[in-house]
Amino acid sequence: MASLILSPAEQDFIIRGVESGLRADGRGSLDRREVSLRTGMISQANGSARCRIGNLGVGTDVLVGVKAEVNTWAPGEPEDVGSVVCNVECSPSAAQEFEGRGAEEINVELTQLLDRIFNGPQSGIDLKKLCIIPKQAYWVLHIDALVLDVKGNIVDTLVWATRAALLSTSLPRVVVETIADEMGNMQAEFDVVDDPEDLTPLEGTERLPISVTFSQIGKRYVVDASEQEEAVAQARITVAVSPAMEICAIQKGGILRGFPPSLLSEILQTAQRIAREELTRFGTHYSQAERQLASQAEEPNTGSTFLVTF
Amino acid sequence: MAESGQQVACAMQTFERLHPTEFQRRFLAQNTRHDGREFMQFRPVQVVKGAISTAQGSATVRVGNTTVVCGIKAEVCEPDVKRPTEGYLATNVELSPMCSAQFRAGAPSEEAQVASEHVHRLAGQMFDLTSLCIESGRAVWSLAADIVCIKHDGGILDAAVVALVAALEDLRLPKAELDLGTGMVSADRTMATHVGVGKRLFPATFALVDDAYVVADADDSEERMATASLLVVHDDRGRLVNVWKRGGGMLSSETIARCVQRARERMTEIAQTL
Amino acid sequence: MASNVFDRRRINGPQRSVEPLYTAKAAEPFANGRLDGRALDQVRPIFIKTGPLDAQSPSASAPSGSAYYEQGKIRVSCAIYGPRQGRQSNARMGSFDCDFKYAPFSCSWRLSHIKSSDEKEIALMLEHAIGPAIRLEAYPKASIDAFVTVIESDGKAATIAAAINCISAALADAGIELYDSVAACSMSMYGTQWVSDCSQAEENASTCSLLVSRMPSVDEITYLLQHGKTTPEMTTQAIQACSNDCTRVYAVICRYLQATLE
Amino acid sequence: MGRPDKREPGQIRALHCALGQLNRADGSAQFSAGNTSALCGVYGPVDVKVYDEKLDRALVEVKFRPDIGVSATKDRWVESAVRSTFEREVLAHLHPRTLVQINIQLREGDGSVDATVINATTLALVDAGIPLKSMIAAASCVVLADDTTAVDPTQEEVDAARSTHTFAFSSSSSTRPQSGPVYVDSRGDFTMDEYNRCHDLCAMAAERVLAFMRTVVEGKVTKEALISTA
Amino acid sequence: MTGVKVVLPGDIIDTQQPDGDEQAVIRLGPGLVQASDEVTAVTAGILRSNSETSQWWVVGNKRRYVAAEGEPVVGVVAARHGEGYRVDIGSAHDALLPLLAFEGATKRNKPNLAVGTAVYARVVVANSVMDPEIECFNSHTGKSEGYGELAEGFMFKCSLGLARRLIDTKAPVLAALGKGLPFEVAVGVNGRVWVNAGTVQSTILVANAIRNSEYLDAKQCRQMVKELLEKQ
Repeated sequence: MASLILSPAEQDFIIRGVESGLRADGRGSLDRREVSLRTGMISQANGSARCRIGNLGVGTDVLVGVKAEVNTWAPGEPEDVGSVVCNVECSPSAAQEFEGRGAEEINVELTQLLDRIFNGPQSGIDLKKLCIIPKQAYWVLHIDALVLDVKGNIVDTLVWATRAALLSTSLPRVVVETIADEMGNMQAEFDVVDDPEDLTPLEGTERLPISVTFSQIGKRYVVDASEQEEAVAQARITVAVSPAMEICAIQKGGILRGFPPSLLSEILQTAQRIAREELTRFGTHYSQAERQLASQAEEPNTGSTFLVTF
Repeated sequence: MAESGQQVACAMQTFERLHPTEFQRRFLAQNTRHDGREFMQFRPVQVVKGAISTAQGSATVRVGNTTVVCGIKAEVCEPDVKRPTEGYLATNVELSPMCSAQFRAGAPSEEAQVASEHVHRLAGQMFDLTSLCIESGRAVWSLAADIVCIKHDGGILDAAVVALVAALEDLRLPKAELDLGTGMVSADRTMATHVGVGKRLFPATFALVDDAYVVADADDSEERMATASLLVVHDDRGRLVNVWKRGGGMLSSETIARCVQRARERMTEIAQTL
Repeated sequence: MASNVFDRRRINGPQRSVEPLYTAKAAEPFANGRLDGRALDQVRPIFIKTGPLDAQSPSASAPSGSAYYEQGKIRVSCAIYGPRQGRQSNARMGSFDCDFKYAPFSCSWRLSHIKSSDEKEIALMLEHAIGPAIRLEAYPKASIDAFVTVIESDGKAATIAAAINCISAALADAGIELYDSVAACSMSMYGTQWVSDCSQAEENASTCSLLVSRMPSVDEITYLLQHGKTTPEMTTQAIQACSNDCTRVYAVICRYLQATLE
Repeated sequence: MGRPDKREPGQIRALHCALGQLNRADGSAQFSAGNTSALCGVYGPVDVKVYDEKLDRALVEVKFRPDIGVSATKDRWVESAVRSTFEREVLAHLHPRTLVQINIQLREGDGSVDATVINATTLALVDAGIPLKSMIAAASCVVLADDTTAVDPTQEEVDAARSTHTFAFSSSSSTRPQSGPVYVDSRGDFTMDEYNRCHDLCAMAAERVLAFMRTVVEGKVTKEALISTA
Repeated sequence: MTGVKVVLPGDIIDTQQPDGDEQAVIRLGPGLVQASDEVTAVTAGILRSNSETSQWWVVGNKRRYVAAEGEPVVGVVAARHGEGYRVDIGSAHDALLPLLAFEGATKRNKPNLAVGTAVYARVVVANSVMDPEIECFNSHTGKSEGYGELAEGFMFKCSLGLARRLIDTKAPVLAALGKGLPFEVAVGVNGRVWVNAGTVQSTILVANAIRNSEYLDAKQCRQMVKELLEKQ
């Protein structure tokens, strides 16, 4: 996804810089750019968030909406679980080459990556809890992400936004009652309580993983590569880590080079360390913001969105 | 000596690359073919049945270098109201860029579509769709027979038809019952039975190369310079099922009759391998 | 395959068709050992053949290299075209593109003819896994295309690994300049135990799968994919074990390639 | 047993043809045999996409639209049949780097569609003044359950038939008897002598079609001639 | 009328003159080709021959123009290039009209034709392998000889057969119209006719008259024109 072309001189400058632990924007090799998160942006969605990673208000920008729908069970489908459906779209506003079918490949890649991290037990979301009545009805979580701007490191931005969106997701309450029909065999029925106040937050969100993406530049690697750095990166590796410090997914990208195993094990450890810090930062900021929101909640039409920056 | 032999071989290859048509003509003028066959000689056929475990029926067929794999997937569906006892058999020929550079990735080329259509028409004449009935008007088997070309070196229709016949003979459908209550079909893999083809088909293709020479079972390089092609299909009773002549090149009625005769002999060759 | 999309370029079956409910239960994997009686770290027997699709006589339509690869039930066929005229005419490096297709009958479920996003992503994976091995700078302005068709699959991760091995054999057959041939292998976790090269049934029962492809003689991991959750220790352990398997697969491929040269 | 429409076994249905009905096309013909009717419009020689430009000859392209339903593989099949029949009949080398496009719309299909389509195409090409080696006329016939044969069958007869046969002949073949049919499609369940019987029947029928074509074209040409030489 | 022989594609032509000698070299015109040792027609039309020059050709009607050298055509400027204009003359490929192929055109003052302008030109290069080339003057005399831009007026299409008949100076319809009202006309054998009769009404009248004359003989033409003029 290296959109911009750099002159050999620029490339050389960046590579040497990284190898001697310096980066063009003054960061250390393991520092992130400024991250800003906003949740509850889409009133129609059950949960939504917008994440921007980048300094001075310019950076990679992703908007994620989570919409829950009730599906009726069809034969052939698993009996007692709900499902998660991911979809990522790169808007042409992000980069010129995304126009027309240009974004197809990267859409597929990101969609599959998101699915790999958030669809299944590794995400911490308990799919069994999304089942309403076995063999009858279940919840489907549609996670739709829109990439609005690309300035390097789409993957982390995407994962962070999705994580926040899921944290802010709450489902309407469902009442299930079983009644016996004339034949005397029990029939389960349900109805969805249509009350914007009466919502239950999604379960298992405290186990949601976070991702750290490394880019190999020269002999070293950096976290949260900028657009220029990605243009010279030989390979990319994304590691998703859960709060319990489990590895939830690893994916390597980049057609140019591979990783020496030594570097790899180092990366895995670094990934955990960074993830631990960031998870705590993420957590604290998020809960603070939530408290603010709660306090604001009394006054009408403050628009339920809030901003976290760190 | 071997050295010079290699040089000759190399020179020949260059000549063939530069003037493929002329290259072929040299052979044909000598009453032989570039692969050493006689004009009316077919390539050997190999059939391997039931190689693929993920398909209910399958067969791999090689005609010379041309290789196709036919796999049949069985699902259940409701029959057409007009034909309550008939199942479905959809035959598709896949010509991917893997088998030859003349095909592009993506939607099927015209050649692939025509091949699919022709095989489908032949299948309709040999296979009895009522043998796919589970419960009249309620449930029937729907067979998807996909013929994937692994290597394309001419005579694709012949290979495809033989592969389809072999795969259908290999096809084993599980014992299926319709639960009238739920309308669901349950099937028991352990009690699978052969459906059997109505009648076997034995195809044979002939080509008029360079408007002058009638050759049997042309390969890719010969098909490229063919001006007419003739497909003759017999059934196992030795009766004709299909005679299909295309291309502007002229084949006299006598020639066609001769080809039909030769096709009958080919029939036994294929029958042995099946 | 609940509803079949009508495709006017193909012969269509009924609008809607479903698999019947199979009453007979599939055997429980790992109930006592592995279904096929393999050792836990044992890779299925491998069969390679290079050049099955190559032309006997020089013709433009034949691929420049090809390979047929079997690993247990898995059968993969691959053709390499190129180096040939690339798309962008002023590229400093050659481009390498993969096209990956499951034959409609190659999986235990029926696949539609239209390419799924799954297949598209696998194509990307293959490019990322093989790309590092090709000396693309040796082929400016050119493009190298690999077309892979899965004739039969048995375990998704294992099939991808097989595809990778098949391509690198085909590349060697095509005489493309490589740093080293890539060998790939997959593992799945069952309980707390890593199991090499899992079949579909085994994969379904597992909670986490890992795919590693590497260039042993350069000692570089060209591709790495973990799907599912484990502890970091388990991951590192698995990567190690998988790398070893890769080396074994690599040995098989190399032995074959050497044999073809003699 | 007689035929539903009281025809003799060797009798073809009433032929009708109108030339140059489409005034946008370079040449067009509507050809009908009984209810079966096809409209064919020809453009050519026109400019061709660089992608499929042939340096030594014109590209012949065929588009077929069925009377009902969306176009599907069966229509591709007809297209390739028509193209393979005319590709070498058109003197394509006279107009290199161009395109001859043949568009066929089936008006109504009531048996022996392929033959009607081929006949319509011949006349449209002649009307467009595309250089042709010769005229091509097609006819089809069926072998019924009781071994009787019927030329130019209706759909009813086709459905009841044990085998159907379609032959196309070139007008020059009358002068060169040794040359056989240009196009053959025989399908069903039949023997070689049944095939030969149908071949001869269709050959005769095609002769009649050819004669009809000649009168049609002569009519058009002389009409113009009379004026120009008045 | 007698002597009119209609030929169809594939018909074999007997080129033997009743009194002609064997050695006479036969020259074949449009619509005829030599296949092996016999001459066959490839297009439908009327077989014509000239026994003195022993030329043979077929006269048929067409809608699509195929450029032939020396023929006058009416074209429409489709695009402008550095070295000349691309002109649509209704044949498979656009014709090239060099900037200097105009009367009195020099490097300095070239004619400036907008896209969409109608021009009357003569085909100078026409063969199957090259795109046709046309010019708006006689390259030998350097005089325009009536060729050039067609300002004002009205252009319409007709069959090639009609166009060829109109070229004939004693074309009945033009003659009849000439008696009735003044107008200028440029006939291209590519089936395009340009007319200008000052006022719009009369221009349209002329155009219609020519269009109607497609299937009318001389007498009918005069009648038709007379009626039109009366109506006006």
